[in-house]
Amino acid sequence: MTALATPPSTTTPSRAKRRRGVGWKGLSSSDRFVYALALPLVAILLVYVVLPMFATLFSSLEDGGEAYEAFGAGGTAWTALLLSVGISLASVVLAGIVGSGLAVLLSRFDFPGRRVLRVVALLPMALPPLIGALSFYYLYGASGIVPRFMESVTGIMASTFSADGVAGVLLVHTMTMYPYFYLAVSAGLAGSDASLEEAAMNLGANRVTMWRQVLMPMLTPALVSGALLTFMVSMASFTAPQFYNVNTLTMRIVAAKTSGDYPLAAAQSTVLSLVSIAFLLLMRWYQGRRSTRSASKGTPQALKSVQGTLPRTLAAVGSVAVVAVLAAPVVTIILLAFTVDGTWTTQILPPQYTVANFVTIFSDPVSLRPLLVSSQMSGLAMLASILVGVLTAWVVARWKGRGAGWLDVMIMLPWALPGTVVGINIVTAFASPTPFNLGQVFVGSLWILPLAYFIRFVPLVFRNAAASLAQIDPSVEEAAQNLGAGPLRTLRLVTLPLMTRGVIAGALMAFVQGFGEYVASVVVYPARFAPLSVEIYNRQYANEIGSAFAYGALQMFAILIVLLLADFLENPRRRRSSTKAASLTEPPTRKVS
Amino acid sequence: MTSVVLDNVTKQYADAAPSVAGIDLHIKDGEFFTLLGPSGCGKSTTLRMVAGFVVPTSGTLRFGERDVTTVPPYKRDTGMVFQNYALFPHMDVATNVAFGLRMRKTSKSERGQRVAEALDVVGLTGYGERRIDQLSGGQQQRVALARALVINPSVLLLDEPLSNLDAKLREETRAHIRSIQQASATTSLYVTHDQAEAMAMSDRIAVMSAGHLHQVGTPREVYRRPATSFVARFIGRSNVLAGTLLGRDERTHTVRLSNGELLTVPNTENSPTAHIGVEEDIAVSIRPEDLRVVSTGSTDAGTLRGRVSAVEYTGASCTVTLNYGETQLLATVPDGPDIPAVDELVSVQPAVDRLWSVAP
Amino acid sequence: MTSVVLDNVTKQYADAAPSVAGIDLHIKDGEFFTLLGPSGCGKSTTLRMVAGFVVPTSGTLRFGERDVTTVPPYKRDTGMVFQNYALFPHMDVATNVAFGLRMRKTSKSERGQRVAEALDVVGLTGYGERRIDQLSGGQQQRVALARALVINPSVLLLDEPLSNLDAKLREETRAHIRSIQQASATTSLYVTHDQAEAMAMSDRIAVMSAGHLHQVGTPREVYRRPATSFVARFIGRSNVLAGTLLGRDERTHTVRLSNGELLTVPNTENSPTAHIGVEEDIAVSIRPEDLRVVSTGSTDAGTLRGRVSAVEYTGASCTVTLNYGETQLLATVPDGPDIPAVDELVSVQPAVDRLWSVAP
Amino acid sequence: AALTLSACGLDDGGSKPSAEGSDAAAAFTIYTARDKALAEGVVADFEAANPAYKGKVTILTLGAQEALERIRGEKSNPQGDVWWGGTSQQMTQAANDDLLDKAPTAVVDAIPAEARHPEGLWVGEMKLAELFMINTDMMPLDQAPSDWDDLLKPEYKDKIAIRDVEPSGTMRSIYSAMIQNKVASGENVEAGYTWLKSLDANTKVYAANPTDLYQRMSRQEAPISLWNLQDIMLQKSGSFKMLSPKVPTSGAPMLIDGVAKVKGGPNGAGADAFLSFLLSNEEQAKLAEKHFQIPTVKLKSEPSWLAELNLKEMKLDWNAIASNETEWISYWASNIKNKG
Ligand SMILES: Nc1ncnc2c1ncn2[C@@H]1O[C@H](COP(=O)(O)OP(=O)(O)OP(=O)(O)O)[C@@H](O)[C@H]1O
Ligand SMILES: Nc1ncnc2c1ncn2[C@@H]1O[C@H](COP(=O)(O)OP(=O)(O)OP(=O)(O)O)[C@@H](O)[C@H]1O
Ligand SMILES: [Mg+2]
Ligand SMILES: [Mg+2]
Repeated sequence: MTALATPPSTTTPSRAKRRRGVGWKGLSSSDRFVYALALPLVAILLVYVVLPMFATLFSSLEDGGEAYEAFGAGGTAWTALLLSVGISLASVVLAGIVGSGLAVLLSRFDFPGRRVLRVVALLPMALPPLIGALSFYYLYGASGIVPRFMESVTGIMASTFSADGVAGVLLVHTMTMYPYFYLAVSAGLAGSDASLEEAAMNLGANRVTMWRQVLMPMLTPALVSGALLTFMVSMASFTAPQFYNVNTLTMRIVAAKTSGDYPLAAAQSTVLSLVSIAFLLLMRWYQGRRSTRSASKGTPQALKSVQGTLPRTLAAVGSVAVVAVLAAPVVTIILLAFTVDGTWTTQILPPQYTVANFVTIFSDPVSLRPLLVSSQMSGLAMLASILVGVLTAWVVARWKGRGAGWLDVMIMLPWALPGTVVGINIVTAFASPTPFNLGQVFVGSLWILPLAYFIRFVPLVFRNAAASLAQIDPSVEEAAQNLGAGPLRTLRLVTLPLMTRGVIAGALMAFVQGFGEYVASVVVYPARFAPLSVEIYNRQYANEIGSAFAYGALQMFAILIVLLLADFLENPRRRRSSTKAASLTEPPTRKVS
Repeated sequence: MTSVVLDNVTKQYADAAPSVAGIDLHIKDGEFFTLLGPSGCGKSTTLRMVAGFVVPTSGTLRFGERDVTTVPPYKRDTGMVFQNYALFPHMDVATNVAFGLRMRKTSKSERGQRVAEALDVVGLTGYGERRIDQLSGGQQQRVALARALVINPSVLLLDEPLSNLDAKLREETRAHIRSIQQASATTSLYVTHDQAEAMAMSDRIAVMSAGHLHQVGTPREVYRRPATSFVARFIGRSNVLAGTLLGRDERTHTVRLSNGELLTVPNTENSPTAHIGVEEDIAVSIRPEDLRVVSTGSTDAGTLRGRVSAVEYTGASCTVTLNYGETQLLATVPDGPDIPAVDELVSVQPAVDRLWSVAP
Repeated sequence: MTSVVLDNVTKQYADAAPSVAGIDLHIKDGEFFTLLGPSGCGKSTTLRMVAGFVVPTSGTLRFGERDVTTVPPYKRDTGMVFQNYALFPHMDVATNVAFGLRMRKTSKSERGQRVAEALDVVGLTGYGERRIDQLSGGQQQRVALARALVINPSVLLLDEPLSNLDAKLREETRAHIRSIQQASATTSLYVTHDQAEAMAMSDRIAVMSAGHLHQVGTPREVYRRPATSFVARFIGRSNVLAGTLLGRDERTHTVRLSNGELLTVPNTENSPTAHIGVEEDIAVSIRPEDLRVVSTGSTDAGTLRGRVSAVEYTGASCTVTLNYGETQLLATVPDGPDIPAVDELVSVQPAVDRLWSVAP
Repeated sequence: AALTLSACGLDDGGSKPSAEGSDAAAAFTIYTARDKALAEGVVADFEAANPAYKGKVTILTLGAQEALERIRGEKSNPQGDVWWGGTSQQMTQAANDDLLDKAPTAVVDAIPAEARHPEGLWVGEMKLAELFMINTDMMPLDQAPSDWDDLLKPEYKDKIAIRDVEPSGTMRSIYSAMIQNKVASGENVEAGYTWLKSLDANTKVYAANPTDLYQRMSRQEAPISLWNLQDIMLQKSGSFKMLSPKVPTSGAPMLIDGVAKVKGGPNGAGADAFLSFLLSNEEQAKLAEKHFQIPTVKLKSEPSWLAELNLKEMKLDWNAIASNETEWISYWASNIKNKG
């Protein structure tokens, strides 16, 4: 029988509506899962990340907020703040250019040696903090290799070529922070929808325009991730400003502490993190304005690398040059590891070499212990960061409504604070059992190190994971659920594998940073288990530069192994099945539809 | 293996007009039911509510007696073919297809066998190890289909599953889908924009427009006795002529067309125009194939005269377009020597028993 | 506004069989040319080579006299509708459509106007500020179409641009595309799997299978005089009966079917079976609409007799499937009282002048 | 926290004293900013003298500021017992924050009152003489400035490298001392600022940390610096033979570097034992001889190297310095540094 439906009318269809409220019942199951998962995450973040950071806020208010007056217009703190922000913005731009450019070169152009270059490009991330700054001094400082070489060639005073002051800081920042962009953009490129590029070119956009108008905007999550990490870390950067005597806010914080004015130091730290958080919110808002999820139907075909001899040759030459510059500090460290202390005075290159530095290290029976401590502790922290970071990224991405921004701020908070501040907050929070730390006293146990690394570096995993997620079409998750996979399984079998690149990138950064972490380590590390960075610091402090650099070289060697391992882990399949070079930045498959 | 009931279901995205506006559907156990309607009318949204990805703004959804309105998708045992395929790009073809079976803990050997069968059904034997991005569009769509079929779900949901296949493969595949569906008596909800497909496969069809249901019925009912002029126009080609109801008796309506021409139109019980009163607006629908080109010069009563504006060749026959007053008339002419030429004046005669009156 | 020439073009992905195997095409200036073929036969690959995204493994590609084999896509001035839409998700609908104009530095005011026109053509007026992920599948496809049309390219490439549209909208849109194309005389290469669409729109059609060209010709040629049994089967429904060539004269072939039945088949110059010798295998093709159900019991010579195995309702008519020996015969019967029932024995008579012999 | 972490290749992770027999002395921990080798040497001596503590002393090397912050953070559950190495200012801060405990009375009594906390919450271990450090490869000692005011001469422009002042307890003290010196000689603070401004004009570079300073000096970026005697002597006898001390004729400010017992540390007894040993005459004599230290305790005989130097102390009111340091240094940082 013809079941006649009411002919459509323009008025509202029916009165007898049971309107579903926004309550629990009205949520779709995946929404409910998001909120259910958010609870424990919020708890973990609160206890282990956020509350410890509140110590700073409280102590800044100890003298009734008086400390904030230092930020009155024209004051030292105010100029320092402006300088910090300026330097951070410049660092974002410079690191962004270098990192993204390199990512493009190494993932979109195919030329011999690309694989090796990919790993080398990551090495600057492995620079040990103090030694790293020193290596820049030996390279570009007033008496460094490059200025002296230039002097010997041109006869112009070496100091005219040297990087100093703000320029020096920016140099160090660019060289050490571009990996935040490099890794994020590489992962983003791997997940981008190739057909969009084709569409743009078909409509008449040449490569440059296509990049500017389509790929870059599509890479927004990756760029935002890189920009955020860079901005925050350069706001909190201390070694470089100290080295080049630039009076940033972090310098003010240290000065305040040295003079015993703890409320002032806390107030300055708080302002610093507020600026970082403001930047974070700005970036979130910016990213939220545009959708970057591929809306294509089906899975687009894989994009091939750029062909043609000329572009490939240019890319190869360009990359080699860029990488030479980037690897220079690393090489310098190795050079110094073999230098006889005190002999390198006025020469361009060290005049005398020795293996004594390594002999010293290895003749000590427990010399490998710092290496073991650092690797295991940062490994452990990395695992925890992956768990918490990835889940939080997922929750933030799938959260509908307001709370997402708060979660984001919560997890990024430690990244926005200077390392020492974080370290001290952790010690304060976990020194005695309180309800806020769930009765856990970590101070004095080996647990404190991975905890500190976790707190400091979970933002890295989180940001990168979030960037990858932003490219994934939720309909594949729906497909998995439709086929009977519950939310957790969907996450494990579908979403996670699609995020692999971002997660690996973030985890790598977290591990490598944990490996070289000094500022927080030194205030928390348990006696007898000095991490590598502390050992390096001690050698350097004792003016055993040679063996400090030898340790630094060992550290980089260890990290190099990890990088190679990660590279292998990521593409084991390709290795077997394809002749195409595979690596960190090569898409095994396209991310989705 | 369960009926699907939508009870006054509405879905409204943000501040827009509702995408689905209070529809009632009762899909019987084992029925092959099709949602048909123009692009953007809310078909996919309805399907996604049945699958559980979209929670209705209001209304209830039942599988049999079970209220599933807020049951999560993975507990509904529905198999869905997504309009955009939603294949897992990190898995090869076979792993994609095997996914649902893995979730159901099917043994490995059985899994292999069923996957092979399913790939065979969609004509992709030998493609098991291909990466998804190495497939053509149609091949991807077929993988999506195999993935949904292989799990033998209790409700099968298909969102334009054949849109990217060629006519031949589409016919083969729809025959396959139909026979699998009949053998397993799986309740199926099929979304398509292709009326021929809907006609050929469905037990019943629901015609939607702008979130509303216009008609639910068997293919023949929908084609022959459209409830509204929208349905008449949307299902196949149709000529819908506006007019006024002059009078009615039990078996006929008399209608005056806007140009004064009088038509006698059959009337039935439950006519969708029963509510239309004398001297009110009404419309008359007639299919192109029921308009016979009688002669190039006839002016008989009951014939409609117009000038040919286009002739379109469609293989088996030609479709002739006539300018008839303000509107256009379509008439199907078997391919042959008698095809009128453009600009010729022709008369067409409706098959009287095929005239049908609809709400304007 | 340029011709497109493919000269012995091959594309082979990695170690698989070539997706496109040495095809020659000459698409004339201003022609509307369609590639038709089953899923995975290499249509999209061919199109993508013309657009410049895929570089042929061998062969040359010319636009007019200009060799464009390795010219980058953005210097080809082709407008393409992608099979997967490839809309820019970070731009709204209007910005997507305006993209190509911006690349061509069209003035802002002209741009706004042309975008509005293009959106109007595809029926999306008022959707300009929507985000892409707020559109239904069919709406997305229409945006993709508008984006390609608006730039007035010198070669228009369309990869199944209508597959997600409903029949009505599809017909409207194809009429639009056709009229735009004719008005601007833009050389167009159209990929579709829908033979009706191909027939209705194209100046010429190329039928492909597994990377090879089977036939290039006007719609009527391809439909009426298929070159191979593949073409006969693929373009519309066809009954292809295997047999042996008994003899031929200038105007006819005599063919013995495998069950012994004799058929007289018209022959023409340039017959695609000219190379088949007497007593060699040949096949005879006849369209379902050219098979008339003559009676339920007739055994006249020239009629084919079988038992009805299925009756499919397609709106205007019914398609009856007969079991005829090993094979099946399809016959179209106008809807009405005479439709045979399943399991009935019927005879069908081919329209003699519509029989056609093809390579088996 | 019953959580223990066993990691491969690392033995027992807890640093807490295990509940061994009460007869054996319990383990304790020293936070030290001293040179690692020096600290290890002293601890070895200590263990030799007190066999009960053999293998029970843990040394944590870290900067003085880090040590302070660590102790501050661990206030509710102290992990260290001894804080060894910090300026009197840093030590006083800690004492004011109730972080320190009284040293054994015998130890306190042995130290002159001006070199310790009034209640003995910290005690000065040694005096750091602040004088000139000269790279003799670049500048023979006789061409080097002979007194503080000589530093301001135009001939030394861009010949001076300074360890950055603000983050360094030592440098803060020196700079404050220069201002206090002006004040003491009847001039005002402004005169001190002017003096520092002229010094800044002659300063070529501020080094980020001590090592950086040695590097820059040895690599001949500048021949002159202000530094403490002990470190100069240690470098001179180490790999930087070109570095030599030069005593200003008007005398060198002497800073106190101290040691303290952490309040509520896990093993106060061990801390007491260590402090007593460290500040014993014998050990101090040894440190003085071998590590160029100037002890606060009275030694029987002055070490030979010190006698050669003819070191003269610049008398200063250290209390005045302590109370003004913050203000002076932040004025210097914002108004003088890099502006001269
Ligand atoms: N990147 C690739 N690597 C390997 N094989 C490919 C790749 N892209 C396409 N193919 C194969 O090439 C053949 C032709 O693909 P193409 O996309 O041209 O098909 P099509 O005719 O457009 O089909 P459809 O109608 O299904 O879209 C298919 O068999 C496909 O699997
Ligand atoms: N997430 C969304 N936000 C806002 N509007 C939406 C959203 N999803 C769909 N719509 C709108 O709801 C309407 C119905 O969409 P739906 O996808 O159900 O259409 P459809 O009938 O499946 O069309 P098609 O045949 O084109 O796929 C459309 O007008 C669409 O623009
Ligand atoms: Mg849809
Ligand atoms: Mg295709």
